[in-house]
Amino acid sequence: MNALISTALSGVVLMFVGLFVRNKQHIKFFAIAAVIIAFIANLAQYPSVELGGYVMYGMIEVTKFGVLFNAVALGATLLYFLLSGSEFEKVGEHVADYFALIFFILAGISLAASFSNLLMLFLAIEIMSIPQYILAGADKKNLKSNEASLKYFLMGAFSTGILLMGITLIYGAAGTFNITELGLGAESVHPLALCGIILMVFALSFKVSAVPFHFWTPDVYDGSPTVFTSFMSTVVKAGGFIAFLRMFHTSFAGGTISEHWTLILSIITAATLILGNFSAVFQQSVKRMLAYSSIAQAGFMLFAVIAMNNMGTQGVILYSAAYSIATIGVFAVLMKLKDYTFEGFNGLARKQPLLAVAVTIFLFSLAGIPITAGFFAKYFVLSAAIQHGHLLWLVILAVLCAAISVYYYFRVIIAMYFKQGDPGVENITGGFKAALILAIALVLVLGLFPNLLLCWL
Amino acid sequence: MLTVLLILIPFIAGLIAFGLKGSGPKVLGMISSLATVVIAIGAWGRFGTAPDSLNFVANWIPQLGSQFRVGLDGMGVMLCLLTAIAFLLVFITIYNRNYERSNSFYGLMLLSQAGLMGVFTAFDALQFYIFWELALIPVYFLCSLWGGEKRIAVTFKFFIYTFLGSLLMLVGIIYLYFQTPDHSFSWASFTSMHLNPEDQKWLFWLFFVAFAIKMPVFPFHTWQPDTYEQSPTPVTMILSGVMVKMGLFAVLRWLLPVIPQGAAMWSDVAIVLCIIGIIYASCIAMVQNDLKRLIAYSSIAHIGLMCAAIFANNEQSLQGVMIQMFNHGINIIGLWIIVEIIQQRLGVKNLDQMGGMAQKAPRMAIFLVIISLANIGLPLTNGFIGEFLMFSGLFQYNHWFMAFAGLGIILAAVYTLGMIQKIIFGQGNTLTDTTTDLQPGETLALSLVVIMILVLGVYPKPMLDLVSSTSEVVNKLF
Amino acid sequence: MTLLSIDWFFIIEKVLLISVVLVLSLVVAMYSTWGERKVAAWIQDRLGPNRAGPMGLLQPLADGGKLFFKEEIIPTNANKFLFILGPSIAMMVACMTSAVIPWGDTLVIAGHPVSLQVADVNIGVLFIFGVVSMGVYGIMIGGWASNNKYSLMASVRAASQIISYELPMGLALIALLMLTGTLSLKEIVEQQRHGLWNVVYQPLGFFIFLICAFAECNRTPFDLPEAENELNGGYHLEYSSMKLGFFLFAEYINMFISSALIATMYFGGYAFPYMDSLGLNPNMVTILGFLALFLKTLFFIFFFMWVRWTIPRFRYDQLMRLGWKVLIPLALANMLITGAVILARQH
Amino acid sequence: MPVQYYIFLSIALFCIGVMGVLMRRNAIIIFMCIELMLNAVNLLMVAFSKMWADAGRVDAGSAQLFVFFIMVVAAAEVAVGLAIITMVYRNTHSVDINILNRLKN
Amino acid sequence: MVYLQYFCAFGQCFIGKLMYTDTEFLSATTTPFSYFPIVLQLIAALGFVGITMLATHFLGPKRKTSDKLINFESGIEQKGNARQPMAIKYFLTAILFVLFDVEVIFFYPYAVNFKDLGWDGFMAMLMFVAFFLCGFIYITKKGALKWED
Repeated sequence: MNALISTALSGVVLMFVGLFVRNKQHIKFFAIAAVIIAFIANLAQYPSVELGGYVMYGMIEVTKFGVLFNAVALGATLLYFLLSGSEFEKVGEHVADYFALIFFILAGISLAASFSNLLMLFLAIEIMSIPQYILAGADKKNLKSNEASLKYFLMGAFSTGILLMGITLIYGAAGTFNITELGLGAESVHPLALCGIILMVFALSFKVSAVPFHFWTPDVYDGSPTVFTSFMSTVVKAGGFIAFLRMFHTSFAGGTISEHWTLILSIITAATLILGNFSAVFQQSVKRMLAYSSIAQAGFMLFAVIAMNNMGTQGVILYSAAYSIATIGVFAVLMKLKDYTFEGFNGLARKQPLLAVAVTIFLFSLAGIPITAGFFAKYFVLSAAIQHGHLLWLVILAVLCAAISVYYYFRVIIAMYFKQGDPGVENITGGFKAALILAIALVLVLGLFPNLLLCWL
Repeated sequence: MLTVLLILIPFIAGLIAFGLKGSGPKVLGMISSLATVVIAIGAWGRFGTAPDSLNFVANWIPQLGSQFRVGLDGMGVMLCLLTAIAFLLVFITIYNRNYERSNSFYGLMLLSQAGLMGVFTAFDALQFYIFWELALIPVYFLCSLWGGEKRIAVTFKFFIYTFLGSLLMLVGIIYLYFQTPDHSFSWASFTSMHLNPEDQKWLFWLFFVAFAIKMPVFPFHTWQPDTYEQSPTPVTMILSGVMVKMGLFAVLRWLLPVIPQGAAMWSDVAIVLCIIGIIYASCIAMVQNDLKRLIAYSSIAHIGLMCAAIFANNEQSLQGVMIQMFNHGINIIGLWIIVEIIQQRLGVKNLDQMGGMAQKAPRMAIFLVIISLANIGLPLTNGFIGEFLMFSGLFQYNHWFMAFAGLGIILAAVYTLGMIQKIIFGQGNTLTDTTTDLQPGETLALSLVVIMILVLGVYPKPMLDLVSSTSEVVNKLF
Repeated sequence: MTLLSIDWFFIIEKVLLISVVLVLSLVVAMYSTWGERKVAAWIQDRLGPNRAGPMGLLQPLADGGKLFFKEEIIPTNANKFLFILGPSIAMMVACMTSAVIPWGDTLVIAGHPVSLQVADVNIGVLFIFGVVSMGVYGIMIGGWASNNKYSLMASVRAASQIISYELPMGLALIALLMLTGTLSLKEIVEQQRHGLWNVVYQPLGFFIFLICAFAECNRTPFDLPEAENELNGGYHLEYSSMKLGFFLFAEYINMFISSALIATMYFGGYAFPYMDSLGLNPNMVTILGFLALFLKTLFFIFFFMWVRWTIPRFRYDQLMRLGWKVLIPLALANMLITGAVILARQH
Repeated sequence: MPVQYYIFLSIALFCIGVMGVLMRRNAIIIFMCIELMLNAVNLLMVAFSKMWADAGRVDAGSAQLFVFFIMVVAAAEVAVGLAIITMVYRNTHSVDINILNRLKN
Repeated sequence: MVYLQYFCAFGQCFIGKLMYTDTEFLSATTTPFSYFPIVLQLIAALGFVGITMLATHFLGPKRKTSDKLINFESGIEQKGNARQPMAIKYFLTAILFVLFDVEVIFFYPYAVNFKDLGWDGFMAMLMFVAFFLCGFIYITKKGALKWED
């Protein structure tokens, strides 16, 4: 709740900061300060929910889980600001507005982490989505950015329509918007609700870009200004998952019907994994590769949703953290390069060893190699699926896909370390290096001691 | 604590080495590997007197029931010793070489040593998995950075193979974890749970594929000859001397005791695969002209035999496998040292371009002959006792299997002797005429190898004593 | 034979009422043109129309007839369908607004109560809002379809202006709604019948509403969309014949309806002082009420004209600034003050 | 009127919207189709609200509240969406989504 | 299956209800039938507009010349298409209208229930107005409402 209020207010404040502060550096500092305040405010709420969540007017339910997820999202955003905050200036004039939009997205995410009413789910998803449409098109003169924005907008609005129809049909069947009372996994479900659920699953899959509702993702991620792609494909995506997870775990679980939802979703997951990974293999641009990899990673996060158990909840937190930090890191380095293709990385290890090491560790984390956070993230979601009991085929598939993912992640490493080249690199400041080291440390610490994060749950 | 030191020393030394310049890394590597040898020997001593003191447990991820749990049994002590010795030998051999970016080279070498030590000492499945992966990554970088022309593609293949295998193992580990009554990863919980045979049937393959890729067993071996050929020879030494033992070790530690019925169900299949591997690899080795590939294939054959012996599931064969793990490690490292020397002197790997080295480098020739014979398993060399035990174990299991595996011995003799003949006898050519004999460092390394070969060949009792307790445990649980 | 159970009386009654209202609107609109010219003449100290009939009273008929018989021109570049659609919508909307205005209380004819309101819906105010905002489509489509630069410019201006003034209008109404607590126009009138007129409580609200009504009807001083010296006649530049007539008519009907609405909402509608204490026949009271409303409406129509010939046209930026920066904050403040005062008086 | 009427009407409108989105190529028309979908939802939502209110649920008004929120969000989407379409139009002089295929490799 | 039932029900109700439009429904203000007169008026308005349009179409003379059918541009030759992008200001106004208008929507239910909600509701509304003003001040400061330039 604190996170929601503080981020929303920060957004408004930053809008006004943009009016009165001309220096873009200062705006960045404002944003960083605001996100730190939000982070602290969010944590300050932890003691009050430690023994059990509380519900506000049947709309929002603040739980430990929600607070923790907000902490992860805010932390990742802080890292993002530290690493890429100065890239905002390159996109366009309205730096403060971009920051403000990001804060609004964060408000949406914190709502997504704690909704207990379908209305709030809808609002959360919209608050997350609409600023993204703008951010995607922030580079106004760039046709690719334009296209990304338009595509994202049309697809996003379309999926919103579908989501709403789903919600309405469910409401028609159940007579309530409260997710704890819906009971969609029960023994029998009203036919209206059946249609509603399917529409809803589709729409949410859309938002988290699960196959076959992913087709907008690569184009949008590729076309958007890189600095925003970085945020969209990480924190925001995690926010989508948290909404999905809450919905699924509260309303869809328990009961015989829930197996059918699990089946639908596991097919979606399988498709996501296969398509995401195989497409990523064939990309020439690292940015686009990361776009597809984000689809593939979405497949892994879907495990947490399907499994509907405690392990999955922990997994999605850890996965969000690991995936966000690592991807933000890779993007931060990518933005420092002139050439976004794999060749652009050739010989980076010679020229900028720290950057190369950082990218290597982040990619290790994405691939799920031990002692990086990504390993435990994958571990938890796979565990969740195995614990579920009926998803072993999916787990094996996921493992095969993880091996494929190594292929495209390591192409970057190979380019950096084993190939000759002279990559064009922008000036690297000390602050950037420090932030990068912080990110590396986070990845490694979470990789060694995931309980540092999970002990809060 | 000794056990933890075995991991920590190379790990810290490795990290430090990245920051050093000039000959610093070299010296550091030497010191660190000497220290690990000393500690390993110390651990051996402790093992006789107070084996419990070698165990160390610390809390790690309490939510998961995973602990930092290291310990040493007989097999562990032996393999740690092998690892320590292997790295020492490697560092002695390459002491005079100057590698480009030697700090990274030594750093990565030491890190891989830390990983290996971790694998051999882990008594917690999750931790085992993590070390299993960690041992791989430095090797990947070593091969890709300092290897031959086709190194990038080849090592990539190697990496993906093993990574895929280990992920399958991870699935298996997680599955087993949920089956344990106390939700723990400890070896004790894993071995004490009651799995139903249906589960064991497929779980076996999750683990076996991972281990088979590492060993490698036919048909998972395709990465191996290429990687051995393309890797820088010091890395090949580690790969073939120690890393392949990870697979065997893992079968003994984590497969047989944990999934006994699964292993029993599939042991025939596994053995058949191994024997196919033995014969197939031996045949290819016979017609192989490339020195490195020849030894690589011979390694497949030897490992195949060991693996087959493991699945023969009796105490004799298990004991044989265990000491053969050590001995084969020593022998093959010896061989690779010589290969490294030849390659460095001649700059070629093709056997047809060699010959007459006996005249130019008599000392080397002697070493080569002794090590090769040990590798074939001639009596009074260390190879003999292990092979003997394995064959007798295999014989007890099934005569036919033994017969086919025995064919491997004969073929091994054929190609090994052929190799010796091609290298040191016959006419020299312009290339070999320039050869010089061993340098002091090389002599030292080879002498150590040969001493071990002879001593263990004549007096294998300490080794047998060391591993007998472990083989009993494994056999009992199996 | 379920068909027979339809309440034919009801339907006939409504049809009659609708016809009367529509005809009344048209006639008022027609004579507004005459009135406009007369008022203009009076203000400018000249005679105005005086040829056709006594005092030129037949002038509107002549004008109407002329419009019917004029050639219908549709430019080649225009989009024909939209070109016809534009004025049609404008006219339609103008005709629809009157549906919820209570023209009077209930008449009792042959024992049947006959309401002088076409439809007493409980969201009357919203209905008017909804329908009125459709009006902008007529102008916009008309301007766009003409494919004329002036027309397009004018229609864009008109659209901007109308939507801009809809905001303060809505906000002003909200203050009124806080007072009345209902959206039904009938009830609003009934409340005023038994109490004071709303303008007493809502002078500022009335003022804002009035200004917005001027803007919504594109009346001077806000007649930028047809500013002839800038735009050659505005969005209906390309129109001729009855299509032009529709645009013009629509404007006058809107003026009429706006006046009626202002009278209804702020000046008691058909209520007049002492209407319940005169002791007359209820039907008589109703008829008097209707006349009262009509008079009030006529006054406001006159006011519209008076303003037109008194105040010069705004500049566009002045217009927008007035709408956004003055009226919206004023309306908000009015709303908040109203709310606070009402709540304070409640306790 | 029974709620079925509304269900059918809404579903029909919704399907028209969906088909429009899938088949039309003009960004503005797609956008209008999306709005049609949202309005279909609004209608249905209100109908259901009435239905549940008749069935005696005291909280049935929340569905009408939902409609308000949908409207607001739709307005926000309109604002953003039209801005985006305008931006695209200014850069490409077209709002046909078919010509926007630069990103496809 | 269920939809089939719905369909049948729909059919029955359709025939039943439309034929049977009772006074009860027509006079009450809370049912959909209270809008019936509005429909009547709509039909009347449509009829009037349609008939007049048709009538004038046939009544007026038709003497079309190409010059007459050209768009009027103050007598000078026509240049280009009229449908050029307009100043972005108009568009911005439209968007701002959409945004602020929906905020106004929220005032309506509040205004109707305002007396029941009392001071609590007033405070909530005050907050809402504060946000409204935030947006308003923001756009003003951003210069969205500046027409002078």
